[in-house]
Parts: sequence; structure tokens; C-alpha cells
Amino acid sequence: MDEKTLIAKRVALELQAGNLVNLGIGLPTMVAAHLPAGVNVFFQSENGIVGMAPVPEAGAENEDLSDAGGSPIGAVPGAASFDSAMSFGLIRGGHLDVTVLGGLQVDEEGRLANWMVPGKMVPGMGGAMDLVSGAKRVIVAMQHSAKGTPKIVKRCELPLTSVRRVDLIVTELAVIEPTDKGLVLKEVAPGVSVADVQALTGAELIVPATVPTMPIA
Amino acid sequence: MDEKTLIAKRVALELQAGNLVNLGIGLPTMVAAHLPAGVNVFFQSENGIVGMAPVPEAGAENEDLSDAGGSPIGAVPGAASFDSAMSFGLIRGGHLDVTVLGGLQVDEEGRLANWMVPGKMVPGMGGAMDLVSGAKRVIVAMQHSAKGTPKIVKRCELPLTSVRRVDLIVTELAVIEPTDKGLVLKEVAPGVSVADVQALTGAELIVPATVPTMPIA
Amino acid sequence: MSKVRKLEEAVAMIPDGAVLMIGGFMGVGTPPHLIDELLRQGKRDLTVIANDTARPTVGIGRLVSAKVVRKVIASHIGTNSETQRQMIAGETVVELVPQGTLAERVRAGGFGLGGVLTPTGVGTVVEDGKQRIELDGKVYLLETALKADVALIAAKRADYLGNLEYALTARNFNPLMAMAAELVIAEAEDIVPVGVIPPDSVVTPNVLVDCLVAKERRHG
Amino acid sequence: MSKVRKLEEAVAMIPDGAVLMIGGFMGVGTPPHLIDELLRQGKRDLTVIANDTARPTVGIGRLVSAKVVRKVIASHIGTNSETQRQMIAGETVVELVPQGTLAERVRAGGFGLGGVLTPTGVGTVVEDGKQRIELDGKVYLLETALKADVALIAAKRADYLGNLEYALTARNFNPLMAMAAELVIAEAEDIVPVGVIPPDSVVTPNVLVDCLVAKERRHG
Repeated sequence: MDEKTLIAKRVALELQAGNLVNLGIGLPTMVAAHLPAGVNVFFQSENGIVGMAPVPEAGAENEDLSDAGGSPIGAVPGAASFDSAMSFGLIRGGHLDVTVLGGLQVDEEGRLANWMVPGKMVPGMGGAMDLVSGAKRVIVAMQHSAKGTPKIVKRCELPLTSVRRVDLIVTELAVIEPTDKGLVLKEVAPGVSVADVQALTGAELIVPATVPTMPIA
Repeated sequence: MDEKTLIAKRVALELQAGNLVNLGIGLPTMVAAHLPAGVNVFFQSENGIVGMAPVPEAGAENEDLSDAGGSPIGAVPGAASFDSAMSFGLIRGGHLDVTVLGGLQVDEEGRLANWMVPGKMVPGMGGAMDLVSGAKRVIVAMQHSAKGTPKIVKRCELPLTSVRRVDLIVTELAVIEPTDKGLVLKEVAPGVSVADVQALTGAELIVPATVPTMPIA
Repeated sequence: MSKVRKLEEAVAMIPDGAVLMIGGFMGVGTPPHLIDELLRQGKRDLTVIANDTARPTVGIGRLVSAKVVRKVIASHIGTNSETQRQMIAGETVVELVPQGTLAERVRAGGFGLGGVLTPTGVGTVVEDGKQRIELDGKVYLLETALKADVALIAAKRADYLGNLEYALTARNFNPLMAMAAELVIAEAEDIVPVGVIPPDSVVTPNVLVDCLVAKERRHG
Repeated sequence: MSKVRKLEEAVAMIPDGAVLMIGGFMGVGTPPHLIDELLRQGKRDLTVIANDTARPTVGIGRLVSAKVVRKVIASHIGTNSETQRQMIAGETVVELVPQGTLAERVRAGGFGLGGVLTPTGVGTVVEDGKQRIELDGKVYLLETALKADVALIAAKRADYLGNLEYALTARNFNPLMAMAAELVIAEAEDIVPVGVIPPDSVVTPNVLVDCLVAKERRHG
């Protein structure tokens, strides 16, 4: 299994039936394909729909129905569409159960930076700041390091997305939970040791007596 | 012609084709029946519709379609319904061309009091404060005095509805325009003299060289 | 996962002393069976946030007449002499809020905003105790968000997931309140299979509704 | 009083240097013929308020590529390398606003609110230069209203009075912007007789629309 699939599968285990979920562009989008059997969730796309689905088959696209990247999507029966203010009312108002977002850095306090690299990449925050500030649960799904440089760091050097502490970090090496005491190592990936994780992490990890392996087959 | 009909007919002359108009409960409601021929306006009811109309005939009422007083209304072709936030967005956002409201007092600065008599009448302001603050034009339609006591006064004793200067006052005796110089007497009713108006007015009127008679047949 | 519950089960979830938002405007768009059942179960000490209290025998007015309301936050009580009497007699606390401000305060609660700046009420008694904020030479009042424990919603049509549609002026405060409460109970005139209401016609998305009151059977 | 105008007449009303709000999200819900005609008439020095600038050859991105935009206020430009290049080169001013905040600022402009208090952006660079307001121990940023000279709206269906309906995710910022500009020009895929669109399906009431662009004839 490649690293991204492993991350997506592990994140999918966090979703519960009936949840309203927003998946960021890129890796987080893969989560939708790995929902456990019987877990039906509603996916929101922040451009204005609850109930987005993949396009059912080639030729079934509609010009007025797209995801936040502008790509064609489908809609489940019972979907609802609305304007951008309502869409972010759902996000900011605490009605979104889970958001899964990519990350550039997460620090010891669980703060995420994922929207800008000064002087290099200025894409804009899009909906990320609202999502991280407003969702009931924020899960960061990202690779553990970028070309060997840790992405989990003592203190974010990149501009923050929000000062809100994220709830969970899922990487190809580990599951880490930011708490008020620090970053707790909750699980390691199959075949990965605690030492492996710590070696690629730029912040101190709190390591419990036993660290289970991710329940991914 | 009775006094209220006179007032309603005169106010109706202020409306222009295509205007979005909100009529308050009571006397202002009568304005709708006296629109000049060819002047089509849209009436808003603040409980959530643009395009309200009288019920066309007995038996054509609908339980889900009422005015701000809860009485059955009709709807013109091209009507639109919406929630209360949108309704007041139209009012507060400057999209409402004219509001016609009743008054308890209007003072020299053109400030209206129409929602409360402390210790006696505490109905609440309903939509009045938003209407007076937000409409492009505010017309007060009221009887000139209450049992001989002037309702146009030097300074309102009753709690204000808004500090915004209203645009026009229409009574059974006169048409008066509040300006930054004071209250200007614009018209008198048929058979009424300037002295008659001043005698029943509790504030100084600015009287131009010629004061025409209301163009009401 | 149908959200449909029996009327008595739905209302049993509401504790005495709850802060309720109740949709409707002079009774139009107020959920009639939920009001009936609140009274039947003898709920008390309620705080009601609503546009008005209708008339003594209509909609929210029935709760006021039954003296189960401790506090009312509304834009007017002028059509209900009993609410006025209770207010003047000090039996019920009444907080009057301009209608457009009430709509925005409820919306802010549901949309995760702390409040809004409105010109309405500046220079009037409504200003008392509020922050004045000047922007570009214009003065506004800072009006803060309202939230509730429970919202009682009247819809025209629902699907079994809880997507809601409203009709004409019966919409009023309902969709705003459906965003602003911990527990959202909706009463619909009709409940249809999922997929019957087109996405563009849904005004309140199903994820906001916790509980849908079963309608009474007309057939069989 | 039909509001229908020829495309070139409608766009001729827009002066150079105008502040435009343009609906759409990655081009979906952006009025294509209005963009075409802006370019054909050589409008310039525009300020564009929009969710994004799509891609260099799509929607609002075409205005950026033609270098007729002086300033962009948007939530992201990540999909348009040309906007990024112009920003870094100092050719175009880009102001980035969180998407939900942008939606509320546009709405506030149209709804007559001075602004809103949002938790989004607190403690980030978005906070720079803004008032922080604390309410009940929670910190918010005061985000102020945005208005425009002209709004360019894409609708699915209009009637001849100007009532507008939208489809699915092509709705996005359109109804908000239709409230917030002095002049509102709407392009609809279809224009139907008055009365065809039911009142509950109208999202933008006709009184907000100044000018409706005629669609091209398919028959006859």
C-alpha cells in the first residue's frame, strides 16, 4: 500500500455515520474512497453543497456541479445546495463534524500552517482558516516529512492557518494527538518503530507505555 | 372624502413605477388601494415577501401567506419569498425605495416616535426601527393631531424610532418636509389655510411665499 | 437513519427551563403540534426567542397564556394583550429587539459569528448598554449572537433525512433558528422519500435537523 | 418594464476603473458573456472582488491574463499562476481574505451591516490592522462590509422582471453580490415569462436586478 493510501485509510476510521465532513484538496480527498463499510457520511464542498459524491460515470458531469477545485462531482439523493455565506455558516457555526486538511507544518501546540510559504507560494487561504477555526474536529492528513525535513516542528515558522489546536495528525508513520501537555504518539504505522517516528519529528513526542500499531490491513 | 382616504391618496402620489414599497399596519396599508393609474410598484411585507397583493377573492386565502399582521394576502406573478434576515437585508441594505409608516410624534428635526408610550403602550418596535433607519425614503402618514394635541412637536417626548430624519409627513391638513433648516410646509389640504395648519402644529413651520393645495380630487 | 420520532418522544427531550427558539410570525410558520405537546407535557420556566407572541390563543401566545414562559425575547408583543399584561405586572420578562436585529442575532448564533454591526437603534433606547462602533464616519451598534438549547421549526415539507422546505411567508425565522440551537426539532406538513426535494429547493440541509416529528396518517 | 438589454449596452454602462463583484467559484457560476464583452470593449483598471481568479484561461482569470485588473480581492489565487506572477511582480495588487469572511463581508455590504465579528483569522496575519473584540471570553476580528460599483451575476434562470434562480454549486457568491452593488447586471441561461418561477424558488428578488442580458436565440 502506498503512503497516501495508508494515510487516507487511517483517517477514514475517524469518521462516524451521519458526520458532516469536509475534505481538503489533494490527499484528504482520497479519504472518501476508504470509508469503512456501513459508515455513511455527508461530504460538504465549501463552494456550496452538502452531499457531494464522485461523478457516477463518464458523461454524467454537470456544468453547474463542481468541487472546490472546479472539477465535476456528483450528488447523493438528499443533497442540498446553497450560497457561500450559508456554506461557511455551516463551517463556522460548528455544524461541520470533521474537516480533513493537508499541512505544511504542525507545531508542538498543535497549530497548523498550510496556506503560504512567504516569497514562494502565495495561493491564499481559501476556506482553510474558516475550516480550522470552525470545524468540531480538525484532522491533518500529511506526509510526515518533506524530503527528510520534519513537518511536525517545535514552532511553526510558516504563517499559521489558525491558533486553534488541531485534534489529530495522521501521517504515513504515525497518529499523533496534540493535547494541552504536548504531542502524544497514539499509533505507529505497521513496521515503524517509535524511534523511527521520533527521528523524523521536529518536536518532542509524549510516548505512552504502549503504542499500538495502526489498525490498517 | 374622509381624512384617512385623503392621506392615503396623497401618499400614493409619492410612489413611482418600479418602487419597492413597505406599508405599515393601519392607515399606511390604505395607500395600496390608491395608486395612480399605470404606476406599478412592488409591495414588501417584512415577514418575507416582495410582491404582496390583496387576496383576490374570498376563498383564495392560503395559510402560509400572510402580511405582517398575520392576515391573509395574495401575491402578484413574479413575487419572491424569503427568510427574515433577507427581508431586513432588503430594508437595511438600502434596497427598499419607500416606507410609509404611522406616527405618534414627529419633531422639528424630523425624528419619528411611533413605537411606544412608556407605561401605557409597549407593543415593541417590530420592524419599524429597521424600516426608518434603512429605507431610501421614509414617509410618515398620520393624522395631524390626536384629539387636538399636536403630533408634530418641537422635540419628541416619546422614545424615538430612529434618529434618521424622515423625508415627508402627510396628514389630513398638510404635506410637510423636514429639512436641515426645519419643517417646510409644502402643501395644504383643500379648504385648509396655512394658519389652520400652524394652529394644530406644535413646532414652527417654515412657510414659503406660495403654498399650493394638495393635488387631490 | 430516519430522524422521525413520535411527537411525545421529541418534546420529552426538552427540559423545563430550556431556552427555545420558535419559528413563526404571528403564528404563521409556528409548529402547531409541538406547541400542543409542550403544553400537554406541562413544560415550564421556558425562555422563548421568537419574532412575536402572536395572539393569546394563537401559536406562541398559547404558551404565554398558560404561564409557562419566564422570559420572552421578541420584536413585538403588540398583538398580545396577555403578554403585555404579564410584562407590566412583572410576571414575565420581555426583552424587545428590533426585528431585523433579532434576525441577524439569531443568524450570527447559527453562523458562528460573535455579532454584527447595525445602524438600527442608534440614538434610541435600544442603544442602552451596547457598544457603539464608528466606521468611516457612520455609527453602528454591536449586536451580539443569540443561541438556544432547542429550536422548534415548522416546515412545509421534509424528507426522511431531515432536509426542509418552507412555503411563502411561513419561512420567516425558521431557517435561521434551525442553525442556532443545540437540538433542532422540526414539524413538517409532509415527509417525503429522500431525493424528492431537489438540492436547490432545500433551505435547511438535513445535517442541521436532529429530530423530525411524524405527521399523522391520513390514509389506511 | 422588461430589464433585458443587449450585451454590449449592458457592459457599456461599466466605467473604466470600476469596482466589480463577479460571481463564481473556479469559473463555475461566472457569467461568461459578460466577461467576453468586458474584454471586447477593452475595459481597464478594474478592481475585482471575487472568490478566486480561476485559471489563466477561465472566467475571471481571462481578465487577469488580459492585464485589465488593477486589484483583486479574493480568497485564493492558487490555481492561477498568472495572478501569482503579477502579484509578486507588483503589477497587480492582491488582497487575500478568508473565504467565509469574504462571503460575510460581501453580505454585510448588501444587507446594510457595518461588519461582522468572526473568529476566523484571530492570531494569524489576517488580523493585521483589524479591531479585535472580546465577547464572553472569546476573541473575534471585526471584518467590515464590502460594496461594489457593479455586480456581474450568473443565474440559471431569470424571469423578465429580473427574478433569479441558481443551479447547484454555480450559486456560490452570486446572490450575495446581487445585494452589494450599485448596478447589478445578470446573465441567465434562460429567461422565462413572469410567474414561471415560483416565489419560493426565487433566490434573488427582481427588485435587486437592474439589467438582464438577453440570451442568444436558439430558434427561428
